[in-house]
Amino acid sequence: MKDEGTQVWINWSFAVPALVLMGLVNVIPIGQAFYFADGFSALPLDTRLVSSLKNTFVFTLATVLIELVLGLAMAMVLLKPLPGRGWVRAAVLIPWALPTAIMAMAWQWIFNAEYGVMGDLLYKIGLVSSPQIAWLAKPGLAMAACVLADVWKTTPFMALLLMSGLANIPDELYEAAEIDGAGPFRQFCFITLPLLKPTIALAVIFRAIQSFGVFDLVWVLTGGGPGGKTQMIALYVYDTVYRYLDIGYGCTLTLVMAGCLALMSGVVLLVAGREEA
Amino acid sequence: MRPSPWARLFLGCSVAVIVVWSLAPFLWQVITSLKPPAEVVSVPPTYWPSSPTIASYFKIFENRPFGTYIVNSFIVALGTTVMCTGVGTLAAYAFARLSLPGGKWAIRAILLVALFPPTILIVPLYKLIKAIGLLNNPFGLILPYTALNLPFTIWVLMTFFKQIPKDIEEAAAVDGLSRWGTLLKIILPLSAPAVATTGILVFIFSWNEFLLALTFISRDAARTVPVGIALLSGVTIYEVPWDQISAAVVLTTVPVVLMVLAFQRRIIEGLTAGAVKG
Amino acid sequence: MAKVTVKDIRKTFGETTKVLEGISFEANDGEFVSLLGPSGCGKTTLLRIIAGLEYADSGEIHIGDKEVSKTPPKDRDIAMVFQNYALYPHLLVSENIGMGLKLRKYPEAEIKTRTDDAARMLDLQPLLDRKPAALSGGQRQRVALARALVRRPKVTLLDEPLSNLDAVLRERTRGELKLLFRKINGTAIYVTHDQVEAMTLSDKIVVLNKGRIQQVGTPHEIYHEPQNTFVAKFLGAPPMNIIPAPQILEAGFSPEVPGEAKDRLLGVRPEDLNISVDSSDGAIAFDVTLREATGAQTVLTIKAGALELRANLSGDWPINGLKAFVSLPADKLCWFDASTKEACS
Amino acid sequence: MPGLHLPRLLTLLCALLVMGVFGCSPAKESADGRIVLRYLAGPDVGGGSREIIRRFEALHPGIKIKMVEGPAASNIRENMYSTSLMGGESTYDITYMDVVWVPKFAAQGWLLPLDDRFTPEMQDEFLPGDVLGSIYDGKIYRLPAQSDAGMLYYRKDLIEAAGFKPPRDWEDLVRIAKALQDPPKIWGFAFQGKQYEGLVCDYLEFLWGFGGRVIDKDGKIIVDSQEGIDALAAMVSTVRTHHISPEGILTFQEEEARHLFQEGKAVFMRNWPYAWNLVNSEGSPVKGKVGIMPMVGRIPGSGAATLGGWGWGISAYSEHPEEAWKFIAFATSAESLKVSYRKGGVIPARKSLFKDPEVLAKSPHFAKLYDVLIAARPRPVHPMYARISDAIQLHVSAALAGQETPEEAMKGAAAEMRAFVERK
Repeated sequence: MKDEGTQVWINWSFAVPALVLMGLVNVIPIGQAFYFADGFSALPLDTRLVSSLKNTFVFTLATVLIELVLGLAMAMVLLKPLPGRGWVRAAVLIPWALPTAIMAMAWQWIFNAEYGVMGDLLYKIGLVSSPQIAWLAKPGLAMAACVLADVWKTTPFMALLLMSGLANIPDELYEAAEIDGAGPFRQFCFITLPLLKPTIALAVIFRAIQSFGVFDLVWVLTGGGPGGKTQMIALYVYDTVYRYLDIGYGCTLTLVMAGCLALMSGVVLLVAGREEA
Repeated sequence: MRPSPWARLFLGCSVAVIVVWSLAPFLWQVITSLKPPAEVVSVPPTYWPSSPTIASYFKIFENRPFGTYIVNSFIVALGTTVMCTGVGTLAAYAFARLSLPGGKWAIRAILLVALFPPTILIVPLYKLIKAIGLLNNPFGLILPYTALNLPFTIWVLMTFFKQIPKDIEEAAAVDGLSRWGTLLKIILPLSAPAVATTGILVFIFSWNEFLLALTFISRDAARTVPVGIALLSGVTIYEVPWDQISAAVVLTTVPVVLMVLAFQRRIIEGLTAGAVKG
Repeated sequence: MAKVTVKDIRKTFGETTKVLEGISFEANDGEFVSLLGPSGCGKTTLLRIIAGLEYADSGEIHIGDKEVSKTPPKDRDIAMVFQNYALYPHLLVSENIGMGLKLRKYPEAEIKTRTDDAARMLDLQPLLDRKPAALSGGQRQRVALARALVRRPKVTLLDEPLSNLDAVLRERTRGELKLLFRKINGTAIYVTHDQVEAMTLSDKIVVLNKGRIQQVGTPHEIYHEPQNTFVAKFLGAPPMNIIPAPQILEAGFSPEVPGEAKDRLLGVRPEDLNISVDSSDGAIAFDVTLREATGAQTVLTIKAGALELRANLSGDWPINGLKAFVSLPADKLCWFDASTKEACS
Repeated sequence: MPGLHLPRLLTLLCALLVMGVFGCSPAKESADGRIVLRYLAGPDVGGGSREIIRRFEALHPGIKIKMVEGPAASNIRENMYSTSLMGGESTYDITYMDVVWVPKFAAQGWLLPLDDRFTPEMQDEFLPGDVLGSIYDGKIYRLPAQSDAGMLYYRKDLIEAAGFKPPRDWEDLVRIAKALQDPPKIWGFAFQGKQYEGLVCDYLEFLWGFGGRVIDKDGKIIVDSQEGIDALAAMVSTVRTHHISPEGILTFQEEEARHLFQEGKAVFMRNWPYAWNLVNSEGSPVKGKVGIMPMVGRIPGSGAATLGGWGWGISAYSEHPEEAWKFIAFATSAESLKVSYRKGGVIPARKSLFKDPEVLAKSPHFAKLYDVLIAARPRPVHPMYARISDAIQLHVSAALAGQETPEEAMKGAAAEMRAFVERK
């Protein structure tokens, strides 16, 4: 046995490759963000910041909530023994497997006012009176289209995470509940949800982080339009840094963004009622 | 619990809905890829190509070295997956099981790092990758992809490792396994579902990443699929060649589906083996 | 097989929680030694220190002629059976059993023979190709045992291996365990809080309480010559009667008290009391306040003035026997110091 | 994970890493000792650029030109250049730039001034707008290669059949469009209404046509003048009051407009010259039925065109500016521009080619196109142009969507510009 100090070093050495990598790739740039941040006085006057934050919050809230519900349903269905379950699971993962930047183009085509299949389908079903629906031209619809495309893409991510959580809930608990006379709904409320809480918290935090930083999808699908109604904070940061070449203010915006995320994660952890660390 | 016929019907319908929901936009790509270019923009859209053709699949290979792109994407995605799960497993194990003074703070720092959007990282990363001479090199992508996926990987694996009973590890120590051996022969196989799950997610992330791949790779021979698809061109620079893009999307999704199918057995096995109880 | 020597082991958790305060004992070659004590007495920690899963703050462990205090578990040539068995869920039963051998690079063929031997010894042959999840509790326990024995280690360490079994299975397995260890004649250290297991299985018992050794001895010595009141009370059901000597004298008994009566406690096992329905010479009359018959035995709670005793006699006690006449067995009395609670010989 | 040996795998990865580091470092000189110059451009449709490079390399055996083909979307290429130049490194010796990048890149000091090489006499040989757009703060940074300007496409056949003449001003256009349209079968007017750079080009044509400007001579923001508001009101009226444009116009880029027009579903279209060859291609329903003219304004003759177009610059970080100059001078020679024109239909930035008999024989419309190009105006030349553009995009789009009145929109855009543009 090595003495305790050495042992601690050896233990830390397991984490070293990961820490070094993240240090190089994440921490240095983040440090630079703090160092270069500038133009704080412009923040309160920045109407575009306010509106993009608002849009991003709406987008994040909508996508994460819908994905959570759909993902949970999906996960529960996919855990049931089914013939051809492997294929079903692979099929479900396909949306996640398609490149966002490319799929966003496809969505643009699907939502196209003239040639789009979405309008045509709804028209054929009889839900709308004209196949020409300018999805991406109307603020509400454009946001809905972004949400739909994102939900479609990332629900499998959610489902996969929740599936591993669900699989860890012992069957005996359900059996016990059944003996106690709890129906499926009560079983869900009193066993599934509470026991899944840590997994849900984890999934929601990571999804919220991704969703809050949404970039490619909206960039390609709407470019932030119409009238800036789908302008997201990450697009704004990107524009500030790469188009306006205003790195200082871009860093400031990033810090604002990270602050919002920290706040959101805090809320999720608080709601989930326990910290995983 | 024997499901009633109604329950079975409900389950069947749910599965059908889920599969249709997941596949429909993709199938639309398949159909589009089989249409001749002119039909792609027809109004109203046709739901089946009037004269199906696979010309677009040949066109993408004429237009661009797609075979090379696919190989590159594979190298990058596989490299990232191996590196990320490898490095992530080590770290997660250390944080979950070894005595690390200050480990709790490190974990919080890792989560904090995940809060910063990758968009902002591009310029400093570009400088870094340039400085170590990895532009146009698959490792120029593997390194940042790995780092970007590490917080998530570590978090998931750590949660899973914590659930494995400690005395199994002790039994391994008595049996003669070192820390390494325990990690490789006991912890990893037991965590196969978690490792496979994160592996799939990381693989797909790396397969799809666009911005970094676009910025760090300028040599055509080193490019990856999503950038390659964005480079497909029509007759003019304004024209978007939908038929080819659809064909490329379909074509490049196939390897991912195969990958998922391969991994997916592990997930089922792992999840249904009664896992780590008793 | 080898002798295990434990020398002055001390262990503190955190800043102040003293778990072990200077433990020393020996397990001779081929001996079956139990570490017995109530929960929290430090017995499991002691076992883990012997195994090398934890390290003592000070003190030495010798296995055979080797000082192993700083050796990792794998190099101590020990085997261990865990309370929850700790089988590898992802491996087959045969692989579970053979793991230790494989890691020590035994040839395939030998691993096979030894695994089969161990499996035969424990009736596991039909289960070799299953995974632990497909086994019952008793079967898992036997796999854990086989995994330990197959290595023919210098020492086998067992951490309450029977505690997760039901009563019937526990008793049967206890018997099997005894036969098994007698057959292989291996050194074993066995942690338990169950006195019956300790008594029946062991060649030697180490009684622990609050991190200190209370007594080391054969089951017979532990039972009949307890060195202090803790050991006296911890073993035996119902436990030994321990009464201050003055109270005994007051009740009319007249044993030969070594030393001052006020400094002494008298210990007498319930089954050693001479008790009868009929009065006889020198016997003191007691009121029977409670009679608990289990068929083979009857436990009586009897009272004379302030003095209350429990007596255990084989066979029956008449229902209408409201008086009991008791005399003390002069050769089976234990005396303890009233202040130190230690035995005085 | 049986069979998978992690330490061995990690060793392998490390080995690969080391190999990668030493194997793939981008060399400034190719193996045969030639100087390598790189530039980034869109997909080389038609292969014109490759042809020019081949010719150049044959002439200069000591220089190798590497064209990095980037995505067709020019904003992505702009960011790729920015990323590299921000890093202060010389991946790209030569920059192939949109006219609007010039002030931004030049203000950052990323470009080499070309005044001593690109003399005023030489400048005279190019279209004036393209030259003007290449100048920032009195210095010239770009050698124009490709010219581009917005113009009005119209359905000659429909207009003539109904007894109209091509529109003389904006009101005229609205009147004809309303008379001829029959939505959703055929719409009056198609343009670019998505929130992106193209929207600014379209708006500027309205703005100039209505006598307005974004920035006055002293650098003050005047986009919220009455002219600016009227121009936007006219633009908005197409969707909101006159309904001569479909609601989906808010998602239209060049190709959406072109498809609509080409399928015979629009009477007028504002677009770039590239659409000409396509709408007149084999199988196009409107082949031979299309006319072009400069965009109309508030009064006859006030129409303006937004200048697009591409040209060459030299990176300030290049180690071989002399060789770079040789190449860009070669690439903008009349001969080379003709190659681009022949292979990819690229509109040349040199005046002489519009009088070239071979060109005119193949593209008779170049005569009319020349009038458009010669009058085309560059977008505001300002280092913060991207901010200005985004403010216009956002508020014009909001006005088109009916979320803001034209006045609110222009006031909002101006306020945003003042907050950030004048801050710098």
